Amino acid sequence: MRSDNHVQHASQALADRVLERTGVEADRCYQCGKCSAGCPLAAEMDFPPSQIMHLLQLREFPEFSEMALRSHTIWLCLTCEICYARCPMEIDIPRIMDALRHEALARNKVNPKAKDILAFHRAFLDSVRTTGRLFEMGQIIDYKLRSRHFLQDMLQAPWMFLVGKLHLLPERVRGRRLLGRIFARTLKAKEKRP
Amino acid sequence: MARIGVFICHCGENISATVDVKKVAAAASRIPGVAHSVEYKYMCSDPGQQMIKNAVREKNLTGVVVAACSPRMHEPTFRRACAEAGLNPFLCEMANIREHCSWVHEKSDATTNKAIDIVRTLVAKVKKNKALLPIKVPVTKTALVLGGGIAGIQASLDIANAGHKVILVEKQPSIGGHMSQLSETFPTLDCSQCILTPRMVEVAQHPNITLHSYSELESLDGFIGNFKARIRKKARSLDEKLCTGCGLCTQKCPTRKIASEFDAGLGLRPAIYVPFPQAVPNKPVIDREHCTYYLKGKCRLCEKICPTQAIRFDQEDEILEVEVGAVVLATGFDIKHGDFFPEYGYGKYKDVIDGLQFERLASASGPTLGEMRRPSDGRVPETVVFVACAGSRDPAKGIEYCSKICCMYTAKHAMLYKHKVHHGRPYVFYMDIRAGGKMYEEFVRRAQEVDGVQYIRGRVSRIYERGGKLVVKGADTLLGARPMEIEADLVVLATAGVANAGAEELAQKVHVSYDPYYFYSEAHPKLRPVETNTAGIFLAGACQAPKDIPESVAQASGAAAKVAGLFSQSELVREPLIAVVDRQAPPLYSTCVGCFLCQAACPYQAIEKEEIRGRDGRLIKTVAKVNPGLCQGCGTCVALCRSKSIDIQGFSHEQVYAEVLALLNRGESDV
Amino acid sequence: METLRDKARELLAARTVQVIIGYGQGSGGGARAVFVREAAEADALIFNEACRQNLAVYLMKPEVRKLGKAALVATPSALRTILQLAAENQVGDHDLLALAVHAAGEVTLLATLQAIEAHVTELDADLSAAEKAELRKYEALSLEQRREYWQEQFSRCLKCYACRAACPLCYCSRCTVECNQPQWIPVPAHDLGNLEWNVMRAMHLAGRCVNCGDCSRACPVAIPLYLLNQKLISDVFANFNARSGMAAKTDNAMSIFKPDDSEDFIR
Amino acid sequence: MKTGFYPGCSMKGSAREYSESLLAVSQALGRELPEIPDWNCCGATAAHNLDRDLALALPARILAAAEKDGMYEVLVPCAACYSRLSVTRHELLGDEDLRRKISGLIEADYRGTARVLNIVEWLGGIPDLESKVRKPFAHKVACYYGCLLVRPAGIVNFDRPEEPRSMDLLMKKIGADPLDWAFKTECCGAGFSVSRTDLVARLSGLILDDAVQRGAEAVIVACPMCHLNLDMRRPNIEKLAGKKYNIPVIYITQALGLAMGIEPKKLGLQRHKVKVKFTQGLAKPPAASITPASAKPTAGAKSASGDSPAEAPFAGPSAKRGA
Amino acid sequence: MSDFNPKIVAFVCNWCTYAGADLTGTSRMKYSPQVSIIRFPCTGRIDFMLLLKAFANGADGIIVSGCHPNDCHYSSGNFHARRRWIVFRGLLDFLGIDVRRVRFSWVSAAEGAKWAQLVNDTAEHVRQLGPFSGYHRLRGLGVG
Repeated sequence: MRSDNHVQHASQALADRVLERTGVEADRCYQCGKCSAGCPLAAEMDFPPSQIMHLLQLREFPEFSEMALRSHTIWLCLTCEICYARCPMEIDIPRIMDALRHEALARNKVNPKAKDILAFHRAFLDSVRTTGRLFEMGQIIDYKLRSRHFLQDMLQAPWMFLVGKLHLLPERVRGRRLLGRIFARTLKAKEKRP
Repeated sequence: MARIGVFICHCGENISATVDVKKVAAAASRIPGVAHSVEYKYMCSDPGQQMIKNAVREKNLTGVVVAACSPRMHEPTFRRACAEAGLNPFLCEMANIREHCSWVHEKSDATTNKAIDIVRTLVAKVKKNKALLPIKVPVTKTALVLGGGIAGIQASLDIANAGHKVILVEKQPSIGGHMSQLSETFPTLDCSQCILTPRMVEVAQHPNITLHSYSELESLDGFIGNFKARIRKKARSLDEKLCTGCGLCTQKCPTRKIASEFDAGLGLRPAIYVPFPQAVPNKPVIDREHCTYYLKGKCRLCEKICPTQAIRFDQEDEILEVEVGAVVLATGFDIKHGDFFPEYGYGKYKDVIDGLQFERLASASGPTLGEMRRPSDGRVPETVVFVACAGSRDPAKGIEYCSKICCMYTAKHAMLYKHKVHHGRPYVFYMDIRAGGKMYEEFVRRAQEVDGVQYIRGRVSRIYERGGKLVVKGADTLLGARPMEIEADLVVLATAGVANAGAEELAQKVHVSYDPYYFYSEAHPKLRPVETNTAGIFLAGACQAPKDIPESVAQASGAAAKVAGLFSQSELVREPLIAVVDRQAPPLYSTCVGCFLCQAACPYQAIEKEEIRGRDGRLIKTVAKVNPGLCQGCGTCVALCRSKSIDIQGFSHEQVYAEVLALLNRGESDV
Repeated sequence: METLRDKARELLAARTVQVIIGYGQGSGGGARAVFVREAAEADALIFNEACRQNLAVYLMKPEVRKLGKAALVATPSALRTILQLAAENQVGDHDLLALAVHAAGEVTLLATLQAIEAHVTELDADLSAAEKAELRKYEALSLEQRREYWQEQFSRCLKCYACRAACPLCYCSRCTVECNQPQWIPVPAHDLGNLEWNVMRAMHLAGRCVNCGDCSRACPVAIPLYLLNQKLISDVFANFNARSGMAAKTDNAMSIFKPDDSEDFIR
Repeated sequence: MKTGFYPGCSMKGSAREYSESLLAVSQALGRELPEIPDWNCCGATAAHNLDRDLALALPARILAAAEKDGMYEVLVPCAACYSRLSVTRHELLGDEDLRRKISGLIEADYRGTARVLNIVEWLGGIPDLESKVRKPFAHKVACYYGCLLVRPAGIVNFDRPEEPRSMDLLMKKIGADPLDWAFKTECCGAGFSVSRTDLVARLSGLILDDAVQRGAEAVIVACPMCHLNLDMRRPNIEKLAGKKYNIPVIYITQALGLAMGIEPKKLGLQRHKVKVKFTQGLAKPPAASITPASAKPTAGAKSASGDSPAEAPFAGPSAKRGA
Repeated sequence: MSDFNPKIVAFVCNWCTYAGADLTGTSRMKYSPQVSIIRFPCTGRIDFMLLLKAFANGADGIIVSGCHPNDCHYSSGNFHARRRWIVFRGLLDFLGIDVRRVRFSWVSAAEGAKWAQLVNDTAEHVRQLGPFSGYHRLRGLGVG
């Protein structure tokens, strides 16, 4: 890990890569903490949003950038946009969170606690990739396989089926092959599957 | 033909150690137009000056060049010497062969040659110098002070005590400003009104001060020493001379439920009112927007009961014209109002109040008579949250700058609350504590250590009401930015200090510049903090930037000292190094074509339009004219003028052109 | 053309204006300025592709001003000149109105400076692509090549000041050239004086020139003066985001500043 | 000039009743809502969490298809989809290089001509909605906007990010009494419905609790995700809170449909986890109650407007002082 | 080239750079004697024609220096000057006149050392560029 840090340090600081990709300056943050105060999940986070900003700001300490990248926070972020709406410096924190997630994925540095969340996202996108739309039934089965939470919501599915909310067969989009190509050129091209 | 005298100084050995002064004197004597050239050990000594004086008289010199130290050092000395010998002082120039030559180069021919170059350059310049007379501007020794808060009061009293007349104009019905609304003042916790009201009374009684309350500046023309101001005295609906201030009308007025401005909306007042009991002047005013008579055409109760028949419903605004020599702007500040913080519920929840409202709650003269009770239900608040930086340092919803006074008054508020509600729990959410000032840090420490105010470092995200409590959602960034919630009974926002709503309009009326936040700009951020860029207009107090009381008072006294200095002579004498626009005989009148590109460039609004008219009054042309009272002599207009119709005395086109040529062309004087 | 003549007749007949400054038939198929003062003479007015001169130059001539309020047959450059002159306090609404002419032959009467402003806002005030390309061509030359090029160009200069006479914005009653205390520009036509004159002329038009091109057309020795003007137009816009002749009441780019103007060359 | 309709995946499944009620209402209003041809999933949270290009390409393909079909605006009733489509349009219109790149990915030229509308915007644009009301929806409601309808303000440009009121105004039009409450724009847990049910239970619980405390009879929503979390996750919420909440969660279109007199069944009300009792003619207020608690609305729950000076609290001492 | 002593004229404002150069003197710092100063009230006063005149009369290099932004004694003269130099430099460069021979700087009254450095740097720089004979020749003078 050490050597890896040095590589990162030698190239470009994480904050600068984020800036380049999103145009959002974490450096504007002056640590007022208003984002953390309003974040619905700050209490569950290892580093509430204001601290993520500070980890990025201290670019001369690559180990701090690493902490941001490996944080549980970036995966807990719900993109509810409340931090951005209230930030006195108008920092688009949700966009920074997006960029950090992408970076963590590409560098294989996803926090282990985020595995369920990630499994859900992957199951979701797999469903979209194959059918063009979300096939809820398929996704849930896929998610269960990935997360190994087989018993979760055992009672929910039959009820959904009963009230007509769950279809057993997916709807398929005609432009599926194009969607396949879009996935191939985007997510699949960049992601290193674990 | 020019007869120039050149006087070369050895400056002990400071010059002669590296420059061959004899050679310089010899070279100078060969410069065409030089009638006299000598060197001497100490030119600035009495014998040295005497040499110059003698030579001026004996050799009938038309110009003098003293080759010695920097003109920034001794130019006044030598110009005075010339003047004493009967030569116009502006015909004397200094060639700086010490700081710019002997001290910075080694002893060599090159150094001596450079000294000769410098002398030749200044000789060329002085040949083109013209005799100039100092500019004299008459001064009207009356000051106009705009704004009757503590800064305006202090400035008025200081100027008046220096023996000059003051016209003090206050927009509100009474002087006193924001300070009169405050409860106690930091860091001493003395009662604001106790220290302010004696000053207010002094203003009212001072023989040198004319107070126009409930009045506003209508316009200001003229320049330093010679301003003409028009003041609008708004109709009070009252004959002030007859009114004794008995207060009967204010007691009997049937319209009583108007939010009191003085109590920051927390108390009520009648339609005819005196803003507060200690008001100066203690004469009521009718609020025509709420008075039943003005709204519905009947009532006139006050008129009927007034024992001196002082009520005048048909009174109209009056315009006064006054002549003043100086203006002090002391128009103060305001706090940011309105619902600019929807997430804090300011304006929505009655128990979310601003700092000024808290002052009224804490004030013994306030709507609760000093008892700590919250606005919604009058209960004593058990938990109070103070939010610092509510709008300050907040480019998104408020202002970018730090309002400076909030850290201190928030500590004071928390303290006052704790003193009044001993079992109460005060919390302060803050970002940084800025307590630079005499006894300020100690004061904040006292709030924390002695009074047990809980300081939490973080900004509040949201405030909402739940079951009669205000839920304050914050985080402590010193504890890992963990979110926290406090159920408060009262929330006090330290709302940002901002410029007055009318600040921009007033600045344009009096031609002073202002910053992007509409605070007035000082002439120099460090060295001329009480002057504006318009000569004769000075600044005092929070109209320049948010300030606390001691700072406002200090600046007011500074402004007063500037005014008193200006008024110390009946004429303002200035060096004539100013720009002038060319004037010619008819039919040209001036080479100026009146494009006025110079006007926008002038930092001092010194360029005016002059209409040249024929005998029949017909407009012949409009040309630029430099107001000698305002011009400071920077010469920006000179370099901008295409037709070279503006020139600057002392650095004229001819002078600087001659310098360039002389510096680069070594003539016969060359060695 | 008939529209133009009709408008002119109308304006003169109603005494709205005392003179129409327009184009008339010149020799050899060219156009020349004509001053029509009677409705009956309106047929002398023409408008075709030969009519390129910026007639606004006549607005500043005392003998033309004496004639009274003028209606100016105005090309886009002339319209911008009018606004620039207004911004420099030289003309006002009471002095003139403009007959904006279009290639297709329509004529728009612009009775006030405000109307001219509105009209001009619609025009593309930027240098054309070809003009930009030409500037870039010269900028791409080496310093030495540029020096040689301009030295060669200026060496032809006769100091006849035809460029000055043609320029509607060179209206000073005393040009700096005529100053002799000090003598800013040497009288004889030698290389140094020629350079100094041309630098000064260009600098005095910085932030003012509307790129009508009349200076170059007037030059008897065909010095491409327009290049200097366009260089400054381009620099003034790039650095100060300012264009001349777009508004009747505005501060000149060279009279004002921004605290954050570029200073990468200042150390 | 037609308005297209982007249902999004949930409205075909778990939020079927939202779609049913919307179509029933639009039909009754005489407004056609053609679906965007061969639409695909917008990618939702998953796409923007994992890949930016993908997160832009999926919505871009949808919008490009709408444009191609001649739609000048697109109604996106799901707030989450609305957000993704709005963000995509905003970003691609603001960055020509990006627009070209994404157009390349979707093999179609996305131009950005079609406006993206949310449900409240669309309903707000229907003139004289009041006249369509047959049975005023006379209930105390808590309008729940959630996150993405109003945020980020610079992108959606709709209502205001704090204390929004557009939905409340709509509810007033159909005869409802929208309450002033504190959780209009707090997050329900959004996309964590499945992966972090624990967090959803906590966040959604807070929302329900406040609505109930203030005496709301129903929570009105405009987002399938919010509905899912507040309704279908009710057992999880109640388990965590240790108390029962009977308050139903109703789509804005369902409330409107009821007011317009549309049959409840057509509005899909039977598909809710928490039964909507208004439909059974049980109009005994208050319909919502909590256990254990008194659902008495607190005095301060209503907007404490201080406009009228007559309400100034300290009239007594002030008046005395004047004397 | 090594025995070439360039002639450099410095146009400076009275309040910052002139005073800064005085400080260089009072601090006894040494610099190249090829530079001589002409004093102006403000950089805003400096006419671009004077720069041309300096070159025409044999200057090989020019220094123009005044107060730093926001420190101008007249509050904005230096800002006006800066705008003028932006345009003027562009024009000179376009005409093939080597603008490297004109050094613009801000030197405050406290920057005595900076003044010495500026003079030495400029002198060295101009020395390397050589005599400005191309320009001087225009007048028909053979000045070197």
